Amino acid sequence: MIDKPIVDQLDQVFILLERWIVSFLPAGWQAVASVVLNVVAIIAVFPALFAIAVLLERKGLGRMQNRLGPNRVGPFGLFQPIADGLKSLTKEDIVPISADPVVHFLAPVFLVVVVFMGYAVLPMGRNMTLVKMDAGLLFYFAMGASTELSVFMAGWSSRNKYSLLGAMRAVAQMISYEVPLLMSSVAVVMITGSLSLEKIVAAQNQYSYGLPHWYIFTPWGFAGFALFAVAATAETNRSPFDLPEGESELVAGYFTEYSGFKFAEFFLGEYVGMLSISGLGATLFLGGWSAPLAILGWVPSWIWFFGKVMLSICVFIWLRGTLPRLRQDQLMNFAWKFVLPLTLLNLMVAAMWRFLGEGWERWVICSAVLLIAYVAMGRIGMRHGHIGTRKYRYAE
Amino acid sequence: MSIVFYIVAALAVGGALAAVLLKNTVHCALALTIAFAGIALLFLQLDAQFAGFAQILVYIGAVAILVVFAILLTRGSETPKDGVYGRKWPLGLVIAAAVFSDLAWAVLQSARVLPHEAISAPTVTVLQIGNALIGRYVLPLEIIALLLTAALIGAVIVAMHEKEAGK
Amino acid sequence: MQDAISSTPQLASSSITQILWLIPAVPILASGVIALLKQPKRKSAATLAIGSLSFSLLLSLVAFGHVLSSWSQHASTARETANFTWIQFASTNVDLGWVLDPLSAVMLVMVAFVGLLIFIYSTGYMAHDENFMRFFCFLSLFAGAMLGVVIANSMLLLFMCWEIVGLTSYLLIGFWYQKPSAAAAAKKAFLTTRVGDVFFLLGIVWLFAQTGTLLFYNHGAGSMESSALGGLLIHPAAFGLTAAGAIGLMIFAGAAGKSGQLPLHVWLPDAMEGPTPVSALIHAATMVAAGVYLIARVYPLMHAGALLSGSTTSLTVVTWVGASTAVFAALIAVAQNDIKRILAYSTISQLGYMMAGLGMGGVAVGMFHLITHAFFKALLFMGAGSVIHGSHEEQDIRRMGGLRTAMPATFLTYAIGMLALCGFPLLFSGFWSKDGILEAAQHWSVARAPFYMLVFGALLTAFYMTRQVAYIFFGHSRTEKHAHESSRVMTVPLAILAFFAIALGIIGTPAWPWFRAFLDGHSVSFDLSGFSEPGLMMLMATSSVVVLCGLALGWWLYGRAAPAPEQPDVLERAVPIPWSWMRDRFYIDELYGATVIAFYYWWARVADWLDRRIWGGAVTLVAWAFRQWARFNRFFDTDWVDGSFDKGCEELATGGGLLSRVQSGRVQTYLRLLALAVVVLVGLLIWSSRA
Amino acid sequence: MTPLMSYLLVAALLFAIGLAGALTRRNAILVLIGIELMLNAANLNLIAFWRYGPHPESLTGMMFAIFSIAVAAAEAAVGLGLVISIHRHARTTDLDAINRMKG
Repeated sequence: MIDKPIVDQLDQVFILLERWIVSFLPAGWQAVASVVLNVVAIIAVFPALFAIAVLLERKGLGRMQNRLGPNRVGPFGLFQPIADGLKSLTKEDIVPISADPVVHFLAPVFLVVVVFMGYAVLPMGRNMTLVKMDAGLLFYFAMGASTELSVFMAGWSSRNKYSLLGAMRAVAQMISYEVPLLMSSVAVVMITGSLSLEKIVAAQNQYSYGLPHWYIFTPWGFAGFALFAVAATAETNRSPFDLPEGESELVAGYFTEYSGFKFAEFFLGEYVGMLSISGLGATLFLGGWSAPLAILGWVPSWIWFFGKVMLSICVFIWLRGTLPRLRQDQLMNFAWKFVLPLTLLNLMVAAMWRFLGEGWERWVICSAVLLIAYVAMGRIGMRHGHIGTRKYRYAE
Repeated sequence: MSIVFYIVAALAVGGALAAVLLKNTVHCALALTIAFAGIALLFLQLDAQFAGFAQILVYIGAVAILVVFAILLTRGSETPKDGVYGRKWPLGLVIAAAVFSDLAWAVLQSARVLPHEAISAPTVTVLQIGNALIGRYVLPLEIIALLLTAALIGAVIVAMHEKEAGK
Repeated sequence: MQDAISSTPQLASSSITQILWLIPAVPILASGVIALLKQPKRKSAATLAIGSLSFSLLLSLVAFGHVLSSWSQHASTARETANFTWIQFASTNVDLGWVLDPLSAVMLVMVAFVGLLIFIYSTGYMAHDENFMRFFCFLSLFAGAMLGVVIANSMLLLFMCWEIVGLTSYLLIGFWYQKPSAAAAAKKAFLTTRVGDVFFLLGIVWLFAQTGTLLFYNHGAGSMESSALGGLLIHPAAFGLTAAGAIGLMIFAGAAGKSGQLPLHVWLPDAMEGPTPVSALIHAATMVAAGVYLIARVYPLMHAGALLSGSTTSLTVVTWVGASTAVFAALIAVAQNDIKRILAYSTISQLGYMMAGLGMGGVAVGMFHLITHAFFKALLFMGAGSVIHGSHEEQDIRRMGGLRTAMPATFLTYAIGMLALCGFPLLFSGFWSKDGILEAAQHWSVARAPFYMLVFGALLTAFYMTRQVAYIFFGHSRTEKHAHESSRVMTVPLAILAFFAIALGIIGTPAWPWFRAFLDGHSVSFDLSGFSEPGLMMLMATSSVVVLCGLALGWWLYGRAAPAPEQPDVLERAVPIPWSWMRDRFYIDELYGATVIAFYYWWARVADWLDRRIWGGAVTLVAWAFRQWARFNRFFDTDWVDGSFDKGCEELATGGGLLSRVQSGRVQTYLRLLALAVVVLVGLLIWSSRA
Repeated sequence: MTPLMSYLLVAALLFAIGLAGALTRRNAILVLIGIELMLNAANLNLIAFWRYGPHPESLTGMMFAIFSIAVAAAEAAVGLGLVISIHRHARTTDLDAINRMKG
């Protein structure tokens, strides 16, 4: 078996590195320095991931749509993100005259700031969280809630019908899906008994017969994760819910009037938001940095965290390639009449789960309740939806 | 007193002033969010973590958006032609000043009584708050639940489009 | 009517007493029916009236027969009464009842018989009058009432009928009400009799109060019976009179009023305005007789406690009044020119005689003269009626004359009547009845004066009757109107009455004093020794001489040299002053006019002044006071209460206005107020905690 | 100047600013904003007193603040709903014009 300390060292490599660097500085400055260092680390790592994600998305979509995707720049198109970045930096930054300059400028900045604030509490690895906060989840959601404001600022400041309309749609969508997002995570909090993400991961980091205690392997956990996933995609305006910047009718949604670097910032904000929400999803339901199998315990924890994040990014991309866009009212109905009730039900099931005690009964009951509710809500709730086969009308 | 307090206080007061004085209503709303953020920071500085985050989540997340929505719906964004301030605005100002002087006077007078040194920061965990909510403050909690649902339904009905109601 | 028959101790009440009440009831009923008949039923009205009176006459005769038979069997006063209680107050009973005794029997027959004759006479006399029906209605009502007075056993029933008699006399005197003089005369008659009746009523009430019963004879408990009289005697009344005496005088005042005695005689001469049958029936025979009958009926009361001299003060008063009336009336009669006025005054003087007879000689003497007078006075009146009728409604004797040949039958019966009235010796009833009175006057122990007054009266009576006959029948006619004899329906009753004027004297002669015995209830037998009473023959001689002198004087003055039509009267030329006094009735009317009437007017004015000034003033004063109070109330109510209330409301309204301005509807004003309030409160807090 | 007094002064200032906003601004929404500010000032006060109070472990101040935040949210929702309905009827949010509730 590999030596324990090496694994640990590998596991804690970043922390040790940071401590090593900070030790050079005089005592007074060390605290500040460590903080700055951490922040710098995050700001460096996640944009990189962003670049990879963008590349992955364009290559993946291409492959899905039976085409190659970018392969000109660098081997297999690997340097495409760098090219994009350079392109956005060099592009002219046009600001419409009628636009409100201050708000126009502030919108993307505010978005990026708020999104990055979210990473402060995510546990990327064993004791690799920037701020070990007791109400970490609450902080995360507080920051998450502010993004809508920046979207609105963008939409309104550009004094453009389409952008305003797009902003309104985006905000409405994000608000209506924020509630299920919170509610599904509340289930997890209820079971672990604490808002701090470290505790949640710790709770999932136990193994029985080699299988991890991830929440996803519990009925309410699985349902919760599914609903969380749906809410997350809606929250980041991705794939089936990407109505706001639906190219077909709203050009580019709320950031139509943006160009150049501000456009890049919005793009960055969006993808980083996606990464952070998937990170959260991983920590809440997929055990964060805990290994899938007991035996794989030696692998450093952060690898598992980033692996899960990239996995969910692939799922996002996969969703984008396959599912059609939902109409606004369908979207809203889906949120308020299907997802929210189910999450509330999930809360109840989690409560039952917690008080039924060990044994197979609770598995059966919980899963039964959830299945029945899902089928009933689906059939009854969606009956008027008649998403039938598409009928074409040819011009006579 | 620490520099941070002054900065944050300045942020909050500045935001509030901007929210009150600005011409454009949307700018006021945004200034308001800044003020909310300032106040949240003040909460955090007072080691009331949960309150601070709740403040951010509730106010910035919901109320600000709500205000903005209201502004857009009522076409408040166009600057009104006949001045932003109400008819008898100086009177309002005077009264506000009077109130402030009262409050300030009260605070200054009671200087002797107020504790000077900052007591050790109480470690407040969410668990404690949870227990308090369910234990000692279960009644307020239920009432708040009721209040929120009523407000939810009430707001919807009040703002419902006249056509459906008028039918 | 609860018919409690109570028989006198002497006789069980026979069937006749039971139905005695029918005698007055039938004529009254007849008058009712006549009143309801339609106008043109003249014949049926006459027959109905005469029929009803004849029925009453028949019944009276039966009753008379019954009394006669019971008198003859028991030789004591046969009295039967039928009494019943009309109204019952808490303790006292108001009893009514009727009595059948010799006195009432005689009167019943006399009234009914004379009434019937007059009814028959008046059918002829009133034939041309359009109010024929009304006349007979009143007449039968009068007859009924008169009969009622006669049979009454209770003072109340008597008084009631007495009043009805007074009413009918008013109605009949004022029969021709178109003539103002008739209406005035009727009123005069009514009022003067009322004066008398007031005293009469007071007497009744006093009697009732004292004796406790209204009935005269009620098995010993009646007011005229010894027990009640005893009680009355011991009660002293004013002026030394006993209660009995005082009551008696009061009742006599009523009688005087009705019978026209001295102070209250003024109405009788004026009553001649009525039609002659009325005068004949009412003012000769019956009504005026009612007064005398009343005194006869209450004689036991007046006679109660008679001292040794056999006369009480009340009877003395009656006598003096009667005697003075007799002389006074006779003097006036001498100077009258109206045929009926002379007869009226002669009636008054004869009534004076009756009163004097009652006062001195007792019931029998007075009643006998009443009966005889009724007959020949009725005869004289009806004779005068036929004379007036004959000479076409001419009443002034100076414009008549020589009717001896024109109306022989009337002349003959009138002459008989005149002689009976003067008391022509032996043959005529007047002589015997006047003689009884003079005899009683002679034996009257109290004083001699009345005897001489009555003798002088007899002289005057003879004188003025011969003057009247001379003027009417002797000499030559002084008018160009041609007189004609009346029809048989008028002359036959005259003849009948003439017969009785002569015949009635028989029952009262001293030889056979049947009438006195019948009334006093002791047996009688015919023996000439009656004349042999000391001084009787002397009395009869003197009265005859006096009468003959009167006749001679009269014939000497008027008979021989028929008085010229327009010249003044012979006597007037001889003694103008006393003549004018006598002609003007000794100015009694003017005297009354000056005193009573004047007083009355004065009193009316005073009352009017009082009424207008004092009571009126008081009322207006009270009204004024109330108005002030009302005005004060209004002032108090509106200005003060309402005023303050309204002002309060106004204050409220203005306050409300101010307050409403605060609710300006603008949210910010509310906020400002709120903030201001906070500031103020905090300020207060600070200020208060400053210490 | 004790820290508590400074917090209280800041809260008072915020409250006065909110009140001034509410009293002077013409637009209804800005009045609501003013009110929100006043509510926040109150919360700040609460937390300040809780923090510097005798025994902060009893959590009363903080709990109170949290409940007040919840209520304020509800109030904001209803208030804005009202403003929107008023706007629909009166076509304006100018408070001076809206005086239909005049007494």
